[in-house]
Amino acid sequence: MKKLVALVLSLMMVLSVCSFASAEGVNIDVTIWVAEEIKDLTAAQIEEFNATNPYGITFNATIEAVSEADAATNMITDVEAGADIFCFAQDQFARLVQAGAVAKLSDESAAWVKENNAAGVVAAATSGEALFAYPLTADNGYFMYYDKSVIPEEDIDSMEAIIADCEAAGKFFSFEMESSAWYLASFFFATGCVSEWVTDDDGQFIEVYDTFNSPQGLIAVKGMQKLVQSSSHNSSSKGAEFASNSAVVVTGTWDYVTVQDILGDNMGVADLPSFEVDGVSYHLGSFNGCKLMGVKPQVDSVKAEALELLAEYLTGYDCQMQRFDARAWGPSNLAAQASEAVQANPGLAALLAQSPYSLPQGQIHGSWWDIAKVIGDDVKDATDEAGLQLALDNYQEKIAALFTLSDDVKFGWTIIGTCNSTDGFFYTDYNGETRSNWGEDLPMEKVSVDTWKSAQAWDIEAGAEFKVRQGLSWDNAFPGDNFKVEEAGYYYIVFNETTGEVSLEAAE
Amino acid sequence: MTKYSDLEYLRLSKGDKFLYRLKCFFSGIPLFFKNLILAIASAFKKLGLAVAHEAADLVNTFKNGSVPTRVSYAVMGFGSFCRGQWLRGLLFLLMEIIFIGYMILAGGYWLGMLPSLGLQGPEQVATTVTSLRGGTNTVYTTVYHDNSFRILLYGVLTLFFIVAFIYTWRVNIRQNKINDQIIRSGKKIKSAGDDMRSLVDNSFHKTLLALPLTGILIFTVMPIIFMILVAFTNYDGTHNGFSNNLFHWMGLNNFNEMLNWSSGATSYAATFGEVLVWTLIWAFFATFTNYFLGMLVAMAINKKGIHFKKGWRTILVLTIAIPQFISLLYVSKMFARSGIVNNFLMDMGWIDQAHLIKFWEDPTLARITVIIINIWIGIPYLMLITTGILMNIPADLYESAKIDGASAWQQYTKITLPYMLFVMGPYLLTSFTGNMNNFNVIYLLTGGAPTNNASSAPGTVGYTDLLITWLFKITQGAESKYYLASVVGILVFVVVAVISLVVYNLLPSIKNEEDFQ
Amino acid sequence: MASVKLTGVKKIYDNKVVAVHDFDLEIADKEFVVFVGPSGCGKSTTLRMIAGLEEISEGTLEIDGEVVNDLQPKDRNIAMVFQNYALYPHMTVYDNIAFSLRLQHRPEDEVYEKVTNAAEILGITEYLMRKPRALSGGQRQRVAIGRAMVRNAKVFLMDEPLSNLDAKLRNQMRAEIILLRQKLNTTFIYVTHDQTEAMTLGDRIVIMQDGFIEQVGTPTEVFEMPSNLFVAEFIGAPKMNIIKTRLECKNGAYYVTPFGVRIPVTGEKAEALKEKGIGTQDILLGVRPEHITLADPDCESAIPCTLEVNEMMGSELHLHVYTADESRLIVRVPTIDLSAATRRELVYGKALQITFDSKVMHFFDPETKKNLLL
Amino acid sequence: MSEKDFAVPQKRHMGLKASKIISNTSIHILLAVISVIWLIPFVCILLQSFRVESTYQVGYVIPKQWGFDNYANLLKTDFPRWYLNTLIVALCAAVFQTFIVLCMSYALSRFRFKMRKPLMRFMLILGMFPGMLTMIILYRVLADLGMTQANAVPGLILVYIASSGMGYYVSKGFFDTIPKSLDEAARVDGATRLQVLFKIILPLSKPIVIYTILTAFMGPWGDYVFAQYVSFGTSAGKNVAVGMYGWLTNDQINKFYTSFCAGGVMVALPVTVLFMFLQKYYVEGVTGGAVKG
Repeated sequence: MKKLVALVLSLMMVLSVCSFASAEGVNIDVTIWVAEEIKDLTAAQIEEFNATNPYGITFNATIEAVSEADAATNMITDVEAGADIFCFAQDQFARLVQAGAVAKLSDESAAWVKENNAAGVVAAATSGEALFAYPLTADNGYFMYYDKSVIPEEDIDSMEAIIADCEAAGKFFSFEMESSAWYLASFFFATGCVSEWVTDDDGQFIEVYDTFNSPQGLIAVKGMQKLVQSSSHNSSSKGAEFASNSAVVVTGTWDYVTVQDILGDNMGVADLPSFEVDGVSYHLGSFNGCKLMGVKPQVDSVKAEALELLAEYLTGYDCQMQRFDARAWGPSNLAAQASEAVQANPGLAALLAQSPYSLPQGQIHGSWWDIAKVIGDDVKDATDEAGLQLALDNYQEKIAALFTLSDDVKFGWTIIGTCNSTDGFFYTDYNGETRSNWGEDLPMEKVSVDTWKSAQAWDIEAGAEFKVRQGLSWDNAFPGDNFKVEEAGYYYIVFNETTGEVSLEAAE
Repeated sequence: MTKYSDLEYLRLSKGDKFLYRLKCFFSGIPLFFKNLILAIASAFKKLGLAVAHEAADLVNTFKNGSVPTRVSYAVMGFGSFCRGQWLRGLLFLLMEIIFIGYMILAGGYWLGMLPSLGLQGPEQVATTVTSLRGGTNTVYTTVYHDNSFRILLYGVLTLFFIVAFIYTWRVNIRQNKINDQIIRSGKKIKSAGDDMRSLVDNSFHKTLLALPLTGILIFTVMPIIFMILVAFTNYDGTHNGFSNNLFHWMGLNNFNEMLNWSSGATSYAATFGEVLVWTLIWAFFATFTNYFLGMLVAMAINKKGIHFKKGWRTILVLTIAIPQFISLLYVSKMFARSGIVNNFLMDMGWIDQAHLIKFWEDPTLARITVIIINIWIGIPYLMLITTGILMNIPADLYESAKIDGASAWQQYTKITLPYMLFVMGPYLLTSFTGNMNNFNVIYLLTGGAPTNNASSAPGTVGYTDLLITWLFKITQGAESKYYLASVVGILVFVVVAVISLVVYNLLPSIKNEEDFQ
Repeated sequence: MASVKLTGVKKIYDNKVVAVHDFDLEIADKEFVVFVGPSGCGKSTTLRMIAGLEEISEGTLEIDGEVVNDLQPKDRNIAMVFQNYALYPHMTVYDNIAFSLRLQHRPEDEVYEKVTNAAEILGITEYLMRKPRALSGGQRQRVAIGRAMVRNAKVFLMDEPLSNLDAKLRNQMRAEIILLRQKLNTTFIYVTHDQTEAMTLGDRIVIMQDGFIEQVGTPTEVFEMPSNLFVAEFIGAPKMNIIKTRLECKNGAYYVTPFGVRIPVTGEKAEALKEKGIGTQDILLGVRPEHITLADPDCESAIPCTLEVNEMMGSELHLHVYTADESRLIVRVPTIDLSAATRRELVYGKALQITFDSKVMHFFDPETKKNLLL
Repeated sequence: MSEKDFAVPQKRHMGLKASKIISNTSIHILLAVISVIWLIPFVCILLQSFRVESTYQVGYVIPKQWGFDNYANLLKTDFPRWYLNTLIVALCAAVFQTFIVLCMSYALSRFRFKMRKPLMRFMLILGMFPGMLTMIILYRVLADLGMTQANAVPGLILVYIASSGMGYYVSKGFFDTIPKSLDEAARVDGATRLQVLFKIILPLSKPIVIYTILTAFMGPWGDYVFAQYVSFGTSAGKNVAVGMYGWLTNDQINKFYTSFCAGGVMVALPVTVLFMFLQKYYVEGVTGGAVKG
């Protein structure tokens, strides 16, 4: 009851504001979460916006320092308490969309984003068909910092050479292999493996194309093994490692200042080296990620649009350049990327050098990071090729599990089987694709408390055999020995959960 | 098994005695559970009887009650007013008014929604507006409807309130009954003043307990009930009940998901088993290493002829003063791969950078390290507590032992230890269960690391993860499966409860109070 | 100054244990009543019920005719001295004594008056500024009493006040309590397990066992006419000798036959028996040790026995003897009655003759254990 | 047999003095070692908090350049605000929690009412539930009361004190050691239960009161998990633990590691001082109540 009242009120408010919003200027309270280091800058930028914007909008902004890492988690914990505008690393994107914590961009905004940003980063802000965020940076990738006094110029292209140098000098080669899928993927990308995920408009992951467990993948882990089993390997990605006995650290632009501070003139920056397996050399790949800015879903369309305008401004050319000047954040804005200043920055230059070998991060299932990161450990412990293969198998098994875990699948019933019809298959599936014998399961729908019915009817030939099973596993499968179809016909398949009885229902 | 009389028992050899005791213990267990079940049964029986009795009493009170009493069934506090107990009357009436008001305004809604946990989730509306940029623009806004989380929360609260109301109603009836009796017996009825006075005197405990208990009820009992309920829903990151999908009742599915063995080693049950085992091992070592070493230190400090006792004690006690989040976080950094400890060892030349000690990377080593660091944390407390008790051991016990020719070690094993174990039995039990749920140490030290790659359970279980840290990580993980966390929580409770129950009934200090007194 | 009346007072604990059965007693104003009995007989419980520290399960308690069952201790206007003194460790003696007065918000100088004057009476003036822990047992006891005195309460309750003191102090304090009682002259209820205290202090003694009142009476009454075996044995030390024997009644003449020796019952005892119309029957014959005398062998009512132990108590000897049938008796002989020579002979194994005459006899029914003459 | 009986005391007698000296010295050494081990981390923190040359984690302990820069830096951050928050929360918690705990334990130690035993058993059982999960719901309650994020401070206070009644064991154990006859004497002397509590029991319970205050103060002072749960998304509502924990995350640690040490010192200081002075009572409290509870 209380709720309904509230609902009505909010709707009325929406309408009212719509009506005379455009008439004269709008005042809008807004909370914004940005990283500590750009807090003040952002404040200034908003002042700027208030002063200059042509729409007569004035924002009373409360700006809080919230690291990109926390922002997403916080938004998800409590959307109501969350900020109207917030920044986050792209790996959080899907979670946010799922949680309904980021607003879908209006058509105008979507167009603007597509127009001003590179395809890779746009993809990062896209789920299904729709855009949900504004690219903020495009420098979320890694490259190699090294100590010139330890690693000679000529060695920096070969991982093996670098490892040798480190071992000789009793120094570390810091490359986070044991606790980070983000870094560890580098080896797989080197050999052309990919893990591409597809999300729908709700941010739900619907399928994955993953080739880590493949001959190429095996090569990748062989290369990885060279590194992780070396005494000089140190699984870390902290620039500060140079202070504690590292000669090489693979990390990103954010550590530039720290490293420079420690190494001074000895600092060297370069794209990642290549490793060699069976005489073939593979250049280490990398993720090419970005940070995004999101807008919280709004109840009031005017505020919604106003916030979009602000977000566009904050991720526009000027603001991105300001951030670059102040904090050396690599811009995602095409025009900004083109400017000499950006081109000249050594960190970004290295990133640029690495870019041919890097893949846009796109959408990746939240659990993937946890699943993939363990490969490093497994590879380290592996003594032979079988061990390496096992690591990859485990990996694939868990990836597969991700999709069977959802409750509807786990507790839902499906049909699986075949028959001796002419073409060997008794149906063409909903995508019109043909399925192999006892291959793919066919969906059923719950029609009553305990009764399930096949999603469609099929022409089933006499002698067709099938089972109805639960959770895509054979633990619960009926009937005990396959169901045999006596006479051909156009049937629905009906199953009773409680009795476990399977029957055919003629359809016309 | 054959029961021995005391005298027969005494004739047994050491080994037989032990065996006999063991037998007694195990043969005792089924009996214990039998009694437990019986106790529960009788408790239910009692409950039933009580309810019946209450009901009967209500009827009788109405039958032979005076007019005000009868009215009070409908209008609470009426009777009290009639008898000039305006204070009680007012309170009763107020309660009734508030209750009815609340139920009409809000309570009804929450209660009604409880079975479904909400009917309509949020929906995205595309509105084409005259854009601020000029022209038109399709803007997407969200309209929020029900909120499963709030429904569950306020639903439970409403239930609480109803119970509270029924109770007050009952009290109000009983009051009237008593008053009727008093009037019949021609005594004078307590006035508001008397009530007030008694609240600081003979029923002072009510005053004392009122505040704390309300707090506990709302901030401990209610959340726990909520937590238990969540275990029967599908509340998780993708069903957060408000901004994306509502969540709904799932019956026992979650327990099935957690406990079924269908997928063997990769099933959650397997993970749960592993974590449970480690939790128990941890709790055991954490408790007893601290206990014995703490006692040792205490004895060392208190030994005759040891100088600046106070100094030693102060140093140790001070470590209690430093907040754990500082000391633990720092210590965990000290033991890191490139941390101070390893560096020190390298400078000493005891290890080279090829063989750094992987305190946090190697499962077994990590587990040992946390236990050792926990000793470092725990000893000061135990030192304090045991000091106190050691002082209480009557000196003449030792003197007589000395005269009987007991060595220092014998004195320790034959007098000190039994005494300590006896007195501190309950304490040990509580600290054992406490350690099972020792979140801080693990979370701040390792955060559960190193990761257990074999497990496919949510929350990336680590080798040093306790059940408690694991369930926390489940809520924080990518899918944040709150419902699974609650299931784990409930299981933790069951484990702790069973352990305490069994141990508690075996503790000598509970069984035979008099020894050593 | 008040009377106390208990009618059908009962104490039943939650675990259904009955500590005190229907307790009826009327205590007159200014009377000094002693509850005495073995530990666990319910005497303290009764006292605590009067004080209001224990709830009264059943029955009514009246002080000055007013029912006080539901009154808090503080509203009953009583004073109490506890067995372990219960002095407030954090207060000086002065504050301890002044505590109750200050709770009544009396003016400070009045408080001063009363406290100093009480201290005067108890002779603890020089300790007023000390903390309890700095006092000896006796001094603490005095403070405890002082604390009770200043309240000039209607009833003055004492719960085994002397039991924590050593024998010497105890006697001294006992005397002081008697004096105190004269000074205060108010109603006293005094609980003890020591029958000597009971006899010396009480106007009346209430002897209790297992929550029942066994006998109520003046010291003399209970001593001379114990209503039953329990009282008889409880009062008097060393305790009364009980001899299982038979009362014979031959044509109007009574006699008893302890250990086959024939002792005639004459005088008032015989009268009393006659009145009660008691004939020949088995009885328990009670004789107090001090009433047994050593007899010459030729005396016909002499009971032969052998000396086992000879306790020299100074003014008297306690002779533990056993008769032919192995039953043991205690004989109390004033030292002066015996010549040094005889005393020297009184060693283990010495054969003796003892006797007693009828006026010191107590007759109890073997079944009911009741005194036959009541 | 009989030989042995003699032999034992004989041997003892011989080396008594020598063995005593040896054992004592060895114990002294042992204690010295222990104290060193116990102090090392804190010494390290202290030293590093004075390191000037760099702000990130390094492999050595003794600074190359000494200075108070890190402490100065604290003032540039929100640290003072967090510190204030923590102080307020801890103080309030200390006051109210002590009050509640004392009420609870006094009632349970001195009154024998019908529900006493069931109540205690019930709370024992409650204690067996892992509190972790209840955070989620407590957060929601506070959020609806508007006591999260920027206003986390009152919220935290509320939560800390609300359930503090559960921790009555120690102080009850202590109260139980105060003879009941004192209460009774006082009540006969005309004191109400209230007066008994304030005039008799509390004055006698100094150690436990101080113990309770200390523990009640330290709980919130070092609390991380719940604090971070209610104060996210704002710097104004954080307490030191949450704020400083943020400094150890990968993107911050390089800039703030030494500040963390400095902050750590600042946080540890007041409690340490308190302990210096109140140690005696704390010990009495622990030993007095802890075990009997």
